[in-house]
Amino acid sequence: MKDYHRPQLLFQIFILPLVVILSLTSALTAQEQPVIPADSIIHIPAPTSNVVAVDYVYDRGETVELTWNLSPDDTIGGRIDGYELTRIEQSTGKMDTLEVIPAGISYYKDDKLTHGHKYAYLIRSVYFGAKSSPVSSNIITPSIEIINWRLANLFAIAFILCGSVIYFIAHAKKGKKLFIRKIAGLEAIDEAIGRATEMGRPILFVPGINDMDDVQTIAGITLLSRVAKVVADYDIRINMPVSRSLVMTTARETIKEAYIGAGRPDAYNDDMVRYITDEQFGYVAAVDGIMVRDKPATCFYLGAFFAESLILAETGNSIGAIQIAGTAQPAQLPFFVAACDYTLIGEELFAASAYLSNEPKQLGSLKGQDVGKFVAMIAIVIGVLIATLAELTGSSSLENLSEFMNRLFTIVS
Amino acid sequence: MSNLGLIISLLIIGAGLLWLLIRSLQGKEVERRIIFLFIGLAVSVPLLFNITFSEKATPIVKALYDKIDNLPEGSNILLSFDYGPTMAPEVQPMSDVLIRHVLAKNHHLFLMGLWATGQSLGAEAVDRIIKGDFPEKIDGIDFVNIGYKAGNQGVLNVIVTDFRKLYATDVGGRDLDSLPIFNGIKSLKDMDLLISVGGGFPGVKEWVQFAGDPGNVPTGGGSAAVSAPLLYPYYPRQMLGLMGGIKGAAEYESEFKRHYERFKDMPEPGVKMMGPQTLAHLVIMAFIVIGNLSYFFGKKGKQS
Amino acid sequence: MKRKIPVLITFVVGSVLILSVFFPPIETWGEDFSIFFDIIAVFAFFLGGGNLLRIHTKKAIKRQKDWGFSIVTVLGFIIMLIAGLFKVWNDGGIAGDVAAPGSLFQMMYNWIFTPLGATMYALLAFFVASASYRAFRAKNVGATILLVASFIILLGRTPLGTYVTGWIPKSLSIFNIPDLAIWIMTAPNLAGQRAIMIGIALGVVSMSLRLILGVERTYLGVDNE
Amino acid sequence: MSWEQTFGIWLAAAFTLGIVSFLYRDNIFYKVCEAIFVGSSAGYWFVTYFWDNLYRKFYLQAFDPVSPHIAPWVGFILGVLMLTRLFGAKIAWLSRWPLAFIIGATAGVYMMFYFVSNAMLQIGASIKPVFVGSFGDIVSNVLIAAGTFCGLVYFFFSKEHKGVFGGAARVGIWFLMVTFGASFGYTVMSRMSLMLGRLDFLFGDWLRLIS
Repeated sequence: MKDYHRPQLLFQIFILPLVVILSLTSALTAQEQPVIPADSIIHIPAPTSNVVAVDYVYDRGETVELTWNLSPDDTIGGRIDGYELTRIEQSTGKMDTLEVIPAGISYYKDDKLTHGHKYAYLIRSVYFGAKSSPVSSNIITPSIEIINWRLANLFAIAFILCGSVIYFIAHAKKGKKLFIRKIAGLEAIDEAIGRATEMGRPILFVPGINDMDDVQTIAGITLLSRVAKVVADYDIRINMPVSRSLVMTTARETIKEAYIGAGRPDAYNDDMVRYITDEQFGYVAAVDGIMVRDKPATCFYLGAFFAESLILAETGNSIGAIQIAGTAQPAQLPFFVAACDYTLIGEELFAASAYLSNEPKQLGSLKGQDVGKFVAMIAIVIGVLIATLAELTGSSSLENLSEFMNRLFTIVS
Repeated sequence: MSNLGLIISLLIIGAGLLWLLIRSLQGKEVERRIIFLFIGLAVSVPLLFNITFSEKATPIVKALYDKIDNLPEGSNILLSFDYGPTMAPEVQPMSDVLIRHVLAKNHHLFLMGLWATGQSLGAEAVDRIIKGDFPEKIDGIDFVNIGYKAGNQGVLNVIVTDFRKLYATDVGGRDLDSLPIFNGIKSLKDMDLLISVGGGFPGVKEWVQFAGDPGNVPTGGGSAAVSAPLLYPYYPRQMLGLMGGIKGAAEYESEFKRHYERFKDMPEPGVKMMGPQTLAHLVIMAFIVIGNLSYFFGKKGKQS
Repeated sequence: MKRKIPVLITFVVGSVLILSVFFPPIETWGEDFSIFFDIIAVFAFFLGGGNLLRIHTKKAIKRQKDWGFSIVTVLGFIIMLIAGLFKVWNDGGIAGDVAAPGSLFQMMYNWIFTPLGATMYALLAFFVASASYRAFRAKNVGATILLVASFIILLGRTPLGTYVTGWIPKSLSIFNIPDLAIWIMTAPNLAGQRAIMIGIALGVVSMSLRLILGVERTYLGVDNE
Repeated sequence: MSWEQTFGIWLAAAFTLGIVSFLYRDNIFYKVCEAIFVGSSAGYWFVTYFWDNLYRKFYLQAFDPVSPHIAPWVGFILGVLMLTRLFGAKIAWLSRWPLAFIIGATAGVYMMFYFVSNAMLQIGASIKPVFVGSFGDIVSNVLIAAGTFCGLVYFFFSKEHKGVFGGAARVGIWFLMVTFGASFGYTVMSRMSLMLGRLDFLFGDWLRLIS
């Protein structure tokens, strides 16, 4: 261990002389640098060499990669701070100093370029303000590539998955009925609506607090259309407070259509859906108020939920409502599972509307996503097996295979 | 006076829970408002009467504590401030107690930051803790603050082989070579322990991956509760110990106070903030137990 | 015609954006969409805000139940609009930052919004308690597992956990509650999270394809074509 | 303390108590707080949308004196189409176009986003050797791999949960339950901190009972 048991002695033999040297040098140089090592006054770091600029491929022609050899001074404890990069736009001669790259690093990615223009780079080694003579790179023109081959693995896997979904949708057209297992929360929808009819109380539908640019909200709206159909048939009051104007518009369209479908367009009323506020907790405060005042018999929470999930579910429980929830926010699922009667967990939320529609095409898409799941499971099993065997046997071919599996699921951006 | 209030409140809570249990077993409906009242009391009573609970360090915290305690005096320990003011209430107690512990053990303390905000938080800690509790410690000999350098984990990549490539001076502008504490210190590899306190990027994870692992230096940390689960997988092989959230800080404070008589009056923000938390957790666990007892033994059919 | 065009728009826009990921010249179109969306959302707000005003003024005029509160709501809305759109008490005038310190808009934010929002959020603590009292019952295997897992984690977050199992020797430290809690978070919890996340991804893919291909078009109200 | 600060603290305290009173039951104080919150926050968001989206993202871009952009006009036109529903059924159907645009774009963007961040990365993270490290590590690794597998079995829709398959699905749901239980227990502390924050305000800033 490096110990200083005698700081005083140390001070005398080490610091004092140093302080003297330092004060002398600073008096001599009087630069703005507060402290300059004694030997640096005249030291100009050695320049770099072999500066190479290469176009970064598969991009929009905005990026160039720059590499260089470290300066001979760039050793451990060496007298160099870093490398100052300057970019020169060839047509205008405009020079931009980029930044000083710390010593020890010999790579830079410049992603603020315009494609088709010509650029060159200058690199100077820097040490306490002293700069070496610049070393120039080759002239480079970043180009646009049409296809990003780096994502070929993503394309292949997405192609298999989408292909299977599309295949089963198309396949279903021929009228073949597919088996789909029962989903408890969905079986309960009719029962829950029936209860509202018996009790003569309204239904509350909450489509989450995100806007239409969240696919969970869209899933909630597609489920609304199934719920609204039953509601229209039984002539129950539906109350739908929303926190986004676009959701309001879409939900109105959806419910109206359900009433038209049920042959009672006159029973529809725009006030079934009303906008509250975009503010998360303001919306929650209002929905809580609606719950205790209206006492709905059934509450649906289908969409994107955040911290409000438990506030809503517990208030709903206190008024004795049947509650059916569904979200793909993993962090909120525990609260819904604990506090609601039925919860559609993640994937079930997206599958729900297809399941309820009972159309062969929609059910086909569920079959297709099962194939995707199967592929994922097989990939995990095989991948784990190969990786484990490679680890145990040390076989290089297995290791290569394992490496390949890993690369297959890695996205390089 | 405050003790009386405390005893009365605890009695009320205890008796109330008992009443709740009996009532539940009889199968009677227990109103939500009573539950609300309990949890409200459980949080406000410790806050009003300043109730604290003596924490016992869990193994993951104890590991970090023991490491610092068992290193020979004069070991080199680096503490990185990887957080900003918003996260400070949760993680500042950790860096505070760590500084006290390291200096009380007469280790050498190196302060730095991978977050720009870390530099001033470090300087503030020096003023508040070291100048206050350890007036005898000398800047540059017993401790040093080398501050922040931009580059996130890139900084670690460099200083794991050589400090001086990035750091020429400490925050006071003094050349590292002029500081006795840096005598014989070339890189992070010369440290005996690396500790990162933070809760975002870069943070403990980056220290483990880019400094601890490649430099083969024991690494520990403190992190906000939300990011702690992401760090647990590194324990204990790559990360020797971790303080997770305010609870981790409280455990460390308790452990430290138990062994260091001199600091028995030091402020312990972690322990203080844990008082209401602990009581609330106990009450919630009591609810779960009561709920289940009434479910199994209570008169059936009343609740579901 | 009225119904085919929207389906066609969905199809074209959706497929182009999926493919844009693979083609660098158009790879930022997804980001452009979010700007379009933001602009559309403002126009939609005319409908939403209009709805808010209409419902509450109607309530006030007809003296329906709770009409007084409707007046408060409308007043709050209008005052906030005036404060923000005309930048009342804003040192920078109409060109200043809308949230400049000292402006009426910012003051209303600090005085009204922050306490109301924070308190509403804080109600969660109470609801966590009531949920754990009534919902965590060992009704079946699944519910029991949920209950036990959360109980161990809760126990691990109080000193009690350490006191109860602190005596367990180091070789069996996995049965030490705090360590057990960490293990639950890192092993079985991770497995469950992964399954949920992969499932969600597949669900979104399938749902998106149904929308893009026009198999699912209930949102357009085309069920009875 | 200035009168503004005092006023602000008293106002904030009144709002805090008003909201909390809802726990007892719905009452006039809560209703007042709710009305103020709803009205002013709706106004707040419109103001924010107006300046951020309409002014900054549209007006400043589209009417940039140097290089006016054309792209924001797409959003503008779609937005105007959105308003056609105000002008009668004759042209209201045009408002479906922006909706169709939004749904298509959301589906497209989200599909790839979720696929990359949820599916690819999680599958990739699962692929690693299980028989490494201590006995405890091996058990954990096997459990993680098996748990992920069984969890996915639970989500199968097109096969009945019977026999071995049903058994795996059951194990899968158990793993999900551990996940839910653990997340619940782990979040309790942060929820309590929120209440602590409000109580701290009431007892400290307002009543000055604690320092």
